[in-house]
Amino acid sequence: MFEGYSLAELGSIFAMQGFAGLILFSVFVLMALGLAIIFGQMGVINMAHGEFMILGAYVTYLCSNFISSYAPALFPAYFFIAMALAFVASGALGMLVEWGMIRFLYRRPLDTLLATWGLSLILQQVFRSVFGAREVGVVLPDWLMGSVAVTDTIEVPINGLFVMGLTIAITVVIYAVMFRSRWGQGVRAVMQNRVMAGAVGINTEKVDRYTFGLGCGIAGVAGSAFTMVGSTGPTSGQLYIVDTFLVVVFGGAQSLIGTIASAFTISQAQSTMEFFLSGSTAKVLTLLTVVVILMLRPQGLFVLKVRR
Amino acid sequence: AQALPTDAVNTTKLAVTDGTVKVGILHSTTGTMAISETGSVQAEKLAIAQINEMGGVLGRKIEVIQEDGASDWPTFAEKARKLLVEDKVAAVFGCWTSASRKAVLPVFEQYNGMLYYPTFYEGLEQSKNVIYTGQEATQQILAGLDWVSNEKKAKTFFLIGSDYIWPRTSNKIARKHIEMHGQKVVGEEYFPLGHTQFNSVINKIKLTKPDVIYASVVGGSNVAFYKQLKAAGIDLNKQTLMTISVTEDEMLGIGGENIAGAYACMKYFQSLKNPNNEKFVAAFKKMWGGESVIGDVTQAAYLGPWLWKLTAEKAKSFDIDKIAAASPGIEFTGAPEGYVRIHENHHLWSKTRVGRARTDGQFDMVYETADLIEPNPFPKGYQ
Amino acid sequence: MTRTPQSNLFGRSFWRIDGDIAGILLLAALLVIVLPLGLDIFRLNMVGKYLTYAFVALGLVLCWGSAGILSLGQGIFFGIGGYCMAMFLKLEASSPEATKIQSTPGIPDFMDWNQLKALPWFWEPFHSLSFSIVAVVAVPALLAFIVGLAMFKRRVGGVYFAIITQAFAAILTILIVGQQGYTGGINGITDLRTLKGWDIRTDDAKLVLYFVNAALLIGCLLLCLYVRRSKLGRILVALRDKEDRVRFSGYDVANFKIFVFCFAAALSAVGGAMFTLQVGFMSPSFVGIVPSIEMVIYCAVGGRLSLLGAVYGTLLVNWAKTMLSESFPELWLFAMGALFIGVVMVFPNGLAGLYQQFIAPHLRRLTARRSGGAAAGAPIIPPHTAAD
Amino acid sequence: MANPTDYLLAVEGLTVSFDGFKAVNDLSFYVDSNEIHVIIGPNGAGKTTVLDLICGRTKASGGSIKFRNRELTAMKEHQIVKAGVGRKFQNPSIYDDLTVFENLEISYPRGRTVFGALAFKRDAAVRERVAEIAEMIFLADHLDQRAEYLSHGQKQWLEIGMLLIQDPELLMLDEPVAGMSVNERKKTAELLNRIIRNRSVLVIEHDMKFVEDIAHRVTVLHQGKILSEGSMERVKTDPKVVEVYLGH
Amino acid sequence: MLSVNQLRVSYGESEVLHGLDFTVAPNEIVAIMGRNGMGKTTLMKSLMGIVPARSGAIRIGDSEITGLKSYERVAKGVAYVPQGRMIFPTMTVQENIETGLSVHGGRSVPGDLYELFPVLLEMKGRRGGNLSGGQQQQLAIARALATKPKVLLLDEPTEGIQPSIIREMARTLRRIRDEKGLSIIVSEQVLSFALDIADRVLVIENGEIVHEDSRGAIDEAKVARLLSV
Ligand SMILES: Nc1ncnc2c1ncn2[C@@H]1O[C@H](COP(=O)(O)OP(=O)(O)OP(=O)(O)O)[C@@H](O)[C@H]1O
Ligand SMILES: Nc1ncnc2c1ncn2[C@@H]1O[C@H](COP(=O)(O)OP(=O)(O)OP(=O)(O)O)[C@@H](O)[C@H]1O
Ligand SMILES: [Mg+2]
Ligand SMILES: [Mg+2]
Repeated sequence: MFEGYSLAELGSIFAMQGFAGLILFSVFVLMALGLAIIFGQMGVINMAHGEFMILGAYVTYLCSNFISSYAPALFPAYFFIAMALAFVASGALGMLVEWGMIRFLYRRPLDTLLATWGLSLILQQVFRSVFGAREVGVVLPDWLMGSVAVTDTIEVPINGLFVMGLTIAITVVIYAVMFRSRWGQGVRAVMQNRVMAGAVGINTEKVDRYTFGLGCGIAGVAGSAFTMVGSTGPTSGQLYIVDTFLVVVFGGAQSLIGTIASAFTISQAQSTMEFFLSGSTAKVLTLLTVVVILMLRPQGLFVLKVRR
Repeated sequence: AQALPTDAVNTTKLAVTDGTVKVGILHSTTGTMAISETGSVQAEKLAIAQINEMGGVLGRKIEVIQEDGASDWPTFAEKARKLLVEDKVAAVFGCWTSASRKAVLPVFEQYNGMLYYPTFYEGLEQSKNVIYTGQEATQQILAGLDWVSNEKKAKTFFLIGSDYIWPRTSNKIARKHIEMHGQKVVGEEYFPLGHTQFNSVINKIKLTKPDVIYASVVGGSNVAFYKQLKAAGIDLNKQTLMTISVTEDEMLGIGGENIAGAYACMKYFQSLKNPNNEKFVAAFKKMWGGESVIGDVTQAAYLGPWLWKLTAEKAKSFDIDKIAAASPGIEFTGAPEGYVRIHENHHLWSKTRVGRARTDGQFDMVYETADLIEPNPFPKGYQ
Repeated sequence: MTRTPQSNLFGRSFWRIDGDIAGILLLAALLVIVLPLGLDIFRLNMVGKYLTYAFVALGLVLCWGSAGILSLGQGIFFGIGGYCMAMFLKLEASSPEATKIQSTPGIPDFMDWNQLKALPWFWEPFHSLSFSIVAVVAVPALLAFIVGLAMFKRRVGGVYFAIITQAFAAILTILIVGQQGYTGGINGITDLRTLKGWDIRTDDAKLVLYFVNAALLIGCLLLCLYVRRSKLGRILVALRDKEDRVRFSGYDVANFKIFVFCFAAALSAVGGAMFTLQVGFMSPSFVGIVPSIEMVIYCAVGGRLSLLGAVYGTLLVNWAKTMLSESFPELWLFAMGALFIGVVMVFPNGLAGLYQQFIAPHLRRLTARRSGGAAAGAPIIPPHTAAD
Repeated sequence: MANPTDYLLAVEGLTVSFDGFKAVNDLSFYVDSNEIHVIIGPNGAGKTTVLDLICGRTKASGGSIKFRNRELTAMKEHQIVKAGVGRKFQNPSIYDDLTVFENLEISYPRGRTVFGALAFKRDAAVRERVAEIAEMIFLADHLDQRAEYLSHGQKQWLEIGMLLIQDPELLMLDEPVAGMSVNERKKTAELLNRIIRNRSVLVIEHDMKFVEDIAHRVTVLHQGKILSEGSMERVKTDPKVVEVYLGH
Repeated sequence: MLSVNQLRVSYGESEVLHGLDFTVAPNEIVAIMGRNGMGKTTLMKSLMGIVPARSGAIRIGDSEITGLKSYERVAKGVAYVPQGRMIFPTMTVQENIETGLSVHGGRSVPGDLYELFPVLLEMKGRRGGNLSGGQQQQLAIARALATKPKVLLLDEPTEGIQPSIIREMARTLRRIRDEKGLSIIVSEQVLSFALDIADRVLVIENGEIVHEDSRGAIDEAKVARLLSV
């Protein structure tokens, strides 16, 4: 398929292709981070994760409409406001859900799967009733559209860059919170032995609630960011769920580095294969590879072995 | 016209009384397909309301029984059976995806019902019990392709679609037609439904530099596809893109600014300038609100009840067999898209049009075929 | 969760008419007498369709309830079973005469549209009914065996297993949809007409199929009951709670898991085949993630530990789904969601749990008065804690 | 090194290291038939690890474990059990949901394959054996009780019973009397002394009183190596042992 | 320091503690003795707020803690070393101890803890779950002390610990008590240890206190009898 192209052209194409891989990577990481906390750290199988993202997306949509009609001056900057609001909205809903539902299920992880699945159905219907069945378009400030020309042949989409930046930022934050702070220690303690965690003076309810909230909030931000690349409809959330879980599981649920590594592997595999094979085939092959590797390394890429 | 006696117009125990006749509407109001099917439901209800205002069909008011297919094919089959067996409806207006149609088709043939199916589709089908008010693939595709080749002097095409039967079949026809005219297909790509990452294929497009991107991507993927095209710096005002899957409905989600400049090829656009259409659009907005938009399928759905009315009145009966027999040749002059006629193969003769997407979510019609195009569901040489 | 110390499931000869058997007889009566008398053929056919899902739910009771292996990919096996049957019927429906308008007569229409010039090799054997019937059970079981072997020998369990099976469901769907030349794509394999010349679309045929289906279900139910009451059943429970202990009692734990997984797969496949026969087509929309999870829900609603519960649960959920979507389309998603949450949070043992709590005690008192306190009446297995 | 021995269990040059740390270090010791062999040693000496290695739970990084001259290091857990080695865990591991009877029955060494288990019938032989064992472990009149409701000590005994019913030639117990009351300890001691007819027992324990009651031979482990070996009397007075383990 | 009156605890229907009454003076070490299943652990758990009290009152100094959640009790100065360790397996030894600091927001592990249990310093970076039984027991005690308790609850702390350390422990616990001035409740089955450590011995039998002796005048024979019937 490359006949009749100058090396330069090919070079630039592959540069852009590599970049496409990086964007996909950021998207995966962004999707997975929230779940890495909720599933990886708390052990809750949150099937409604996609819906929390879409909530964020809808918030962004509302925000864009509101600002473009009432405060057009702010429009260029609205995306940041939107993301903040998305975080708050999804986070708040998350805490509510934790309080009303999840906290009764910590001892039964598999049941959280069913319950949250139910939740996702309800949320979908809510979205449909509130925002209508049709997908909504989110208008982006111009500075986010288009692309910067690195060389005259290599062009890099700006929103891609934006997603990447965002991903890095959030990853750093999470790393700090979950792995470099007492808080994160508390979370792990609670997850490993709730009763005992209480007995060493950790406020387990608080830890649970805020951690779950944080996870959902991040999902919201992710959703908000995805309005730049993806669609926003009542059922869009379901598209993400399998990929997201695979990324987290593949990485080895407990480890953040694992999640990032797996996101990287999967995204690179997929974007490369997509380039040489057709889209569907690429998807199937990627999934298969992941599954096969998971069979060879049941606990994922990064495991902490503890004597049974 | 004073109403004919019931036993004359209904010899097959359909749900017809002296004053009323029952029909079914069978679409998804829940599930993933609800997004697309709501428009059709609205159009069909509008048509029925208007018909009732004019005194109904054969002097009988139409009563609607609506069922939800819930985007689930067996549910469609189940509900179709319910409508025919339990409710004994005289006609059903419904289905959207090919899958749902395929699922109900045996039911309609078994219980001898009448389905008016609004969506443009891949063809390769023809049934006594179905009237296809949308275009079959060749009708929609060929004229459009000819137009780009003449207008844009296009030599190379990149075909990209969602991975299921309609895009694949359509592209197959397109490819044949393109190659017949000595032009070249430089790429053909399919993505799973709901796929949202198109950067790789966009790079391929950049690499192959096609004169035309020929797109049949559907649903949520659409939004992602056009947004990423734009973000990748492909300006649709410079790069010709022709889509057969984006109607005004999809435009809502994609956002006009992301797709402005692209060409869409189908038989109807909301912006059509003709008295029928202006009346229709006005009525539709009056009934369903000013924001609502009308896409190709929505218009086709609107035709269903009217065609059925005209057929019944020609046949002077609601009996399915009579309707089926009387359908060919039925003309509807009041169609928003303009004059249409039912072909022996139960598809519609219709014009094909090319429109150019505007930022406000509407299309400017840039081309329409001189005369009606014959529906040809089993196109020889294209299979 | 109530832990009931008395366990009426173990330690008694299989055929004695006890609670479980009585319950099964009751169900049998309901399915083959009450419903056929009470419902018109249209509704009955719908019930028939629901019952095909009950096969899956049964499998899940053993796999998930007993052994604690949650599979989110049962749709795969349901689908494969269905497709095997559909392939046979499709071939019969596309005889050269019936398909003479095609450019290649004698092959299924969708293949013709996809420019296939000959029947793919793996379709050939499906000309034979007996092969197809064997395939219905064998193919899914084999697949399950391979997957199980790979996963359980390497001690993949719990959540990981669930997620991986889910991924498989996703993969298979994409494959089927993508390879439409061989599979009929998203439309599935439709327009199935006759079975060995016998028109399966007529009302009488549907009636017959309904009874066949019911009979099969009862059969499978008894089979499952036997498995549960065998030592194997006990071992499954044991390894759910203390896998290591079982291993150190000299069992190769993986084999037991593989067995129950395959068994569940085979059951689901039978359901799938019956589905194809009764509904008249098969499509990828039964293979995917969503249907697979819904099937888990049927089982959960019935009570993940109760075989009979699974059947009733399946009936209840599907019936509710139909009714709601007929009367208030907007509401049924809410209702479904609420149902899932409710079941998990309020009655983790589902219908069976409710029965145990509220009805069984009275029954026991009644029967006690008559038959000197033989603990009868409880057509369900005592709930172990759902905490695992 | 790997020459056939007449020992029941011959551990030679056994080594395992966890990321650099040698928990068991070139360890060799032997267990005779019909003896109660006790391993003692400071916390972290490697006792539990040794049992883990013998029963295949942890893989050795070096050395050999011969049971009746069969190499165990290469076998899977369940194979080792079938070979005749039974292992009891540090805190009681039984099936809470099942009754005492069923707990014992599951451990009954018949129908251990999938289809064997399907075909398994609860015949007289099984009943007798279960009854016999239950008698031995002081649970004869708790047969229909759910294991969950047994007291800590009874749970420990039940687990021992679940091993006995498999009639292993080597029985390994890790701190069997931990958390038992004084007279439960006495009874356990009896129990062990009773069961060693035609089998050997390998015990880890920190309760010196108990060890004196049962031990035929004592091995003292320290930092994965043997510190001292012999009769309880000898070991007890060994200054090294007093130093690192018993204390003054 | 700690006072318990009319404490009743039950699991579902079956009542396990039938109205216990006792007090622990500041700087006092009380040993609760009793055979298996007599309710020692249950008592500890209910003092810690892990199992709810059906009725009765528990006080620390003069503040009522009966209704409080576990972590609130810890803040009030109760610390717990459970039967069977319950350390956090995948966290390192150090992290395990640090979890105890969160109540009073201490930054780093006080060195004297490592002095008490040198082995823990050695194994600072090792995962708790990988420790040996006895090491875990020591870790659990260290973790409890890290919360700077006023009252320390030890449930059979000698389980699985080597004799020398047991002796050691008796001494160190008394030392800690003297330095930090805390009260200790320790449940035991082994008389010798109890005698080494306790100022007072309570014998609990079927959820009631059946015998009490203060250090001076412990009737060993009687206690021994009570412990082995
Ligand atoms: N998986 C592992 N990773 C790292 N270190 C380990 C692992 N398993 C055991 N150890 C270390 O090996 C040493 C021996 O542990 P082991 O449990 O055998 O001691 P033990 O003799 O049983 O002590 P105790 O009498 O307290 O039970 C301990 O220092 C422990 O920390
Ligand atoms: N979770 C529970 N549910 C029901 N009963 C329980 C539970 N835990 C303990 N019991 C019962 O409560 C009584 C007291 O138990 P507890 O553990 O307090 O005794 P103990 O004195 O700690 O015994 P040990 O010395 O073995 O630790 C026992 O009869 C036990 O069976
Ligand atoms: Mg040990
Ligand atoms: Mg205790």
